[in-house]
Amino acid sequence: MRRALTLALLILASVPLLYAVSLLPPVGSEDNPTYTYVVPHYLEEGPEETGCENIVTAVILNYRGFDTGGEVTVIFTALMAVFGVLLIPRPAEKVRQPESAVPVSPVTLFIVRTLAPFIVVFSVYQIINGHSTPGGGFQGGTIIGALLIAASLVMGSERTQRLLPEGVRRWLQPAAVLMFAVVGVTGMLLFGEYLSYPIEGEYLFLRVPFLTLVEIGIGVGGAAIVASIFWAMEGSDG
Amino acid sequence: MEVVDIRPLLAPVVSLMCGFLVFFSGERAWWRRFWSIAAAIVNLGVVYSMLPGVLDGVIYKFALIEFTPGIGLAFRVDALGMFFALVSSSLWLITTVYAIGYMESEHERARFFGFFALCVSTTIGIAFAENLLTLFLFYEMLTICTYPLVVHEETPEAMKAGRKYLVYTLVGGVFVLLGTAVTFQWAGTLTLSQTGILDMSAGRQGLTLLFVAFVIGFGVKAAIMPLHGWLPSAMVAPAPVSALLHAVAVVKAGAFGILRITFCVFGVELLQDLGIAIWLAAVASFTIVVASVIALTQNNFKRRLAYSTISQLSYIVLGAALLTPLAALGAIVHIANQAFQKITMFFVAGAIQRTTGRTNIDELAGIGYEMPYTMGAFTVAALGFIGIPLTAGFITKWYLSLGAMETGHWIFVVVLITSSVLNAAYWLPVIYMAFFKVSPGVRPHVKEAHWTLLVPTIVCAIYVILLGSLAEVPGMPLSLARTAVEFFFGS
Amino acid sequence: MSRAFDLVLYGLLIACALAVIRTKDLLAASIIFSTYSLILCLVWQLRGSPDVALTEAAVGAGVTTVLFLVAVARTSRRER
Amino acid sequence: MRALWTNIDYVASVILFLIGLYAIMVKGNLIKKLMGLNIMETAVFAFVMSAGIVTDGDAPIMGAGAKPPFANPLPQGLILTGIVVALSTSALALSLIIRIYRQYGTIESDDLWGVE
Amino acid sequence: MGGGQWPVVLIITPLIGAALTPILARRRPQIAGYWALFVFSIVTLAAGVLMYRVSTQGPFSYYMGGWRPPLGIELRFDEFSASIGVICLIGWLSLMFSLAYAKHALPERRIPYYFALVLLCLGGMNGFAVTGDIFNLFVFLEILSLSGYALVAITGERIAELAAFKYLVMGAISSLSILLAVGFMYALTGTLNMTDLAMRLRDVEPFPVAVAVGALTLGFSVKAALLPLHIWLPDAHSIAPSPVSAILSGLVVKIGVLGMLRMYQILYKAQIFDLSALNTTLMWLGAISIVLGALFAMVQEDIKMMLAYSTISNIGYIFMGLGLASKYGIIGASVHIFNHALIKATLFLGAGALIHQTGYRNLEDLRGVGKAMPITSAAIAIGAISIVGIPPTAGFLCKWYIALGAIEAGRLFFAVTLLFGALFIFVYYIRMLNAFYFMPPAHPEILDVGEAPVTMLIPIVVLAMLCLLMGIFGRIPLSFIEPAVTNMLAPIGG
Repeated sequence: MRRALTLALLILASVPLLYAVSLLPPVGSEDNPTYTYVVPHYLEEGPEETGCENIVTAVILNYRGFDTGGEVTVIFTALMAVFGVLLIPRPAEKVRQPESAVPVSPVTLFIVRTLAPFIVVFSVYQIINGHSTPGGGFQGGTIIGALLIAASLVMGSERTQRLLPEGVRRWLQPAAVLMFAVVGVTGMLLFGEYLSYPIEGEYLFLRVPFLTLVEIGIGVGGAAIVASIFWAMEGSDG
Repeated sequence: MEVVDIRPLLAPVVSLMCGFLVFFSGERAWWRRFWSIAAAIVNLGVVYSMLPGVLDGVIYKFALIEFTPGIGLAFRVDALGMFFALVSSSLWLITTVYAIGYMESEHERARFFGFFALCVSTTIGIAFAENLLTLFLFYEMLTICTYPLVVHEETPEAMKAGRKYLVYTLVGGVFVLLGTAVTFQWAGTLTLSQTGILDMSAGRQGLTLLFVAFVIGFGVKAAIMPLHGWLPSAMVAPAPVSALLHAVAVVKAGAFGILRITFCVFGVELLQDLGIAIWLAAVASFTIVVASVIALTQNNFKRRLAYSTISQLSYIVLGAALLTPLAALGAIVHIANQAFQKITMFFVAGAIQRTTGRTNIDELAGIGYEMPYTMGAFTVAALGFIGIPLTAGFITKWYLSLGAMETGHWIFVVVLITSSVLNAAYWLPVIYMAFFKVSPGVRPHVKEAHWTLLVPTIVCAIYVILLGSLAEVPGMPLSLARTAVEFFFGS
Repeated sequence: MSRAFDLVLYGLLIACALAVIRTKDLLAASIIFSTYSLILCLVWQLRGSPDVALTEAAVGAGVTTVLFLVAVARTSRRER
Repeated sequence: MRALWTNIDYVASVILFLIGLYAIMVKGNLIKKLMGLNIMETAVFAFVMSAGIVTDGDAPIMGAGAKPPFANPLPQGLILTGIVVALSTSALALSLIIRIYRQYGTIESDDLWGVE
Repeated sequence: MGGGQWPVVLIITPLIGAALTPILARRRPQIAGYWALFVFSIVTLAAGVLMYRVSTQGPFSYYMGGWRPPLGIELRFDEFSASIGVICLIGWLSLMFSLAYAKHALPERRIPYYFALVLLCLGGMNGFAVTGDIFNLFVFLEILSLSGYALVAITGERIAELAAFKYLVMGAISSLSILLAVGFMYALTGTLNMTDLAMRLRDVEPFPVAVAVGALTLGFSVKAALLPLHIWLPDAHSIAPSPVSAILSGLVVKIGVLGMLRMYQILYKAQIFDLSALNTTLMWLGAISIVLGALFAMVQEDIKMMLAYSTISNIGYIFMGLGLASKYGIIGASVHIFNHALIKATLFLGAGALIHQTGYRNLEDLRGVGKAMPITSAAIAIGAISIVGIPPTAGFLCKWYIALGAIEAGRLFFAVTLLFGALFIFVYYIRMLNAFYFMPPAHPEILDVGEAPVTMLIPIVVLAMLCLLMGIFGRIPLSFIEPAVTNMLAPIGG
């Protein structure tokens, strides 16, 4: 009954949606307003104005850097939320997990151990080179975070957390938000507005380092947050 | 002549402040009494200080704040407002003295006296309101401030009465607000300083509906039948509350509202064109007669008083609805006359209850010997209600009858006479019972009420006679009422 | 990229989505969801969006799936 | 109809959107609801991305040898943010689910309404 | 543009403050509260400066990163952005209230996260209120929603998590439908800036825009808990910690309304199609919300549950005002956004103090508390009178304007519904006041509980005062709102 009703409702809703969709500008055409209005400026002036060859990075870090600042705040909020919801008073029943939740085969262990350095190098490359190649801070950070998660699965969370003691983690978690603030405020003091980067003039050399700093912040923060969320949910941190 | 003066604002605000001070005095009896009396005296002083000016035709006004252009909190003292304020604040002082004696052994006295002061302040606000919004504002505040007084006993019966009271009066408030909003939309102003702000351009039907909405809104407090249901139940309140609020402040606020609507918002001419006032007059007549008949059947002293109040209030409404100068004069002057008469009676009822514990009329046999002064005052008030010359009630009846004759509708004169007869029918037995019927074998001995209860009662009774015998002396309420009527009828 | 291939991918996506809904075993559903993300990742890559594709792979197929798995492990595996 | 065909990318995302919504509304298992939510999210992302599709567009990276047409970078930037938002929502929701399970021992909404 | 950097202070400070909270409070969680209060004081100062600027110099913009729209993100400070004032005010007072509350009601380990989340939520709202970019709007919406979901669950009491999950699912659907609408608008125009959007929406297909408007309305009315979409609200708002309830009920639901106002701003300017169908729908939903919300509230025993349903009722007022689409209607709705926030915060904080001191939540159990906690109870009484719209309190003006708007639009029926709806509301508030003041206590020991701690009392008293003052000095918010509404309606000759 409920299914049928829902289905009917959704089909009813689909009619205007599909009709509306059919009236949108045709997908893929280069004459679409999406492609003719703001984007040409990004594509033509982007590398010049922002120092990023990767225009996506130019958009997310420079033109619409504020959005990305919001984005890292969102994930930081998620971390706070997860902590707030999950963490229970310390002395209470602390469920001591076995060293690793699942018995792990030596093969997996070997693979993770061997691949880890390569993965780290790859992520760091992504983070640092985000302005000119695909990928960037968040992607790299997430991959490192995923690596930490994998390590926790293989070696157990306790041992992995020793790589990143709680005192350090606390500083790394808000790294992205803080780095944005630092770079943003520096930009504000030097070049006028929050999150502005030099377009010309004597400080031009600062532009790429600044972008890289932000990328590093996002990467570090992202990795720490992703891993911390995992640990909190897994129950080893609480 | 209009003068900007702070006093119209001062009158309600100062007493309001004193009201709050009463709250803070808590159980410290001396301070509580001091602030209660001080509030009443200050209020009376401020109001009286404007009387000479108003009699000379001066109009005091004060605009406090504006919400949007044309709508704001503003005060204005004209003759009608002055009249109402004068009655309320004089009686407030008297009632406060009475209440101090009456409430001696009650609980929550700070709350009682605090809200008592707030109620009268808001009543003064109603009297001095410059526009409909200000009027509505104080009208609603009055509703809220009265509620704690009605439920003062905190018994289930009191709570029920309180609920009934709120439902009736708040629904009435909604109608007033609705009417106010519509009036603003049509007239573009809400001022009460003219003789009619609406005109025919809004359409006959719409205006009729608007008038009905206002009459319902104010009629609830004025206890026009069938909107009177709350008043008898509200009699569970302590006697001073019933006296001041349900004989003077609250119910008169409703009647005052109807006067304002009739004369200041619609105006005599418009209402004559519309021809709806006559229906209001009909309803009022119905109320006068039927409420009196019901009063006959009531055995509880205060409930009989309540139905008598309902009946008497409709005199005012009737006077307004007849739309002639003399009837209007009767209506306005009845605000004072009915107030003094009815408050005397309530004081008596309260004094008897406090002193002897009796609340029903059939228990009153021989009470005239036990409490001769009290019952003497009662007799004066009762004669006033019947309309015997030289009492205040006569003045009212006289002008109302003249006004009714002016309209040519003799039926209203008949109503007034019927009412007098009915009044006699339900008050005279009480007097008979008190003075001429002594329970066999019991030798009553004099046991008068405490002086704080007795003095206010007698003062009021004396006033009833003064109002009736010296009505034409300048400075008495009648002259003020004349000024008001002259303004409304433009002569 | 050809239109036909597009259609195939969309078909796969919808199929995966339906499979996620219909599978009663939550562990399996999580894995199918991961597949769904990977297909999506392919779609982004084909549209010249390597950045989004990378993110989708790392976040959608990677982290989100792991979190789902943790949650399934901490609660119950079967849906009623 | 023809327009629908041209805009088949939008159509696909609308269908995915509705599938996700269906899962949220019908499924009783909280994790399933969340999966439905995730499908909805990706559907909206696909929708926004479709607005930026350029036929045969290359990645908008202006290295040596890059030649137009380039793909539209703006929706990509938006969706990057969107994906992170989706991850955050999922993380919080899963934490809540874990807590709910710890307290009531079930994550079937039919059983949970009785708990309230 | 030489405008100083206050906008940055406004938006960034709470986020940085939140980021630092867990670090600073690592050793001593109680510090978190004072830190958050300090941080938010700075934000409030910034909001004050910005509002002053708006009122003296008129609307202005701040361009993030120096990129002019449509390239970059614009922060737009106009009259509707003045809602940052009320956000900061209530946020600050709620934070202050939280100091004592959190110590008592929360597990100690969660306290830093609690304050971080409150800061994030408030910061998100500030961002939402001032941003001029529809995608940025979505981002801030997510910040504030996520922290809101978590704050509902943070006590871990009874059904807190369930309520939070329900809230999360509904909230996420609404966010997605808003994002979908953003997608539609972007596909049609290629811009994300609101001002720009209004220009460019003029000559596009109207039907997709209509669908987008539908999706936006749906999304925002879920956030605002308009009636058929309200199911998440009562549980969430009653189970949350009281200061959070104040924020959620006073501010977060208003974010939905603010979103609607922004949408209307764009639509009136774009004049793309006739809005009367939408308006009529909103009007009716508003009317139904008022009446049903009040009826539901009447049968509640839990004081916070009652307040939660009353929020639904009051949201009905606002939507009705919006739907009337007459000048006074919209003014009334906008003023009610402000005033209801004040009133509901008073009530929720007051209720929180009562619960904190007595440990009871039900009206029956709270009898006689008026004598034990006179100040708190008096504040609640003022709030109650105010929300019913008895003059001269803040609630009256809104009622008056919306009623006037209804009559202006020639819809007397709605004026009647509105005013009688207020009566319904009064019926349940009078139950509350009766219990507090006029009934013998059910638990005699309640007479011995003392007044709430001073950090709780100050916010309550300040808010109660404001409820009164805003009624008497109703001109102040109006001076902001009236020009804005006049501007907004100018294109349709309102």
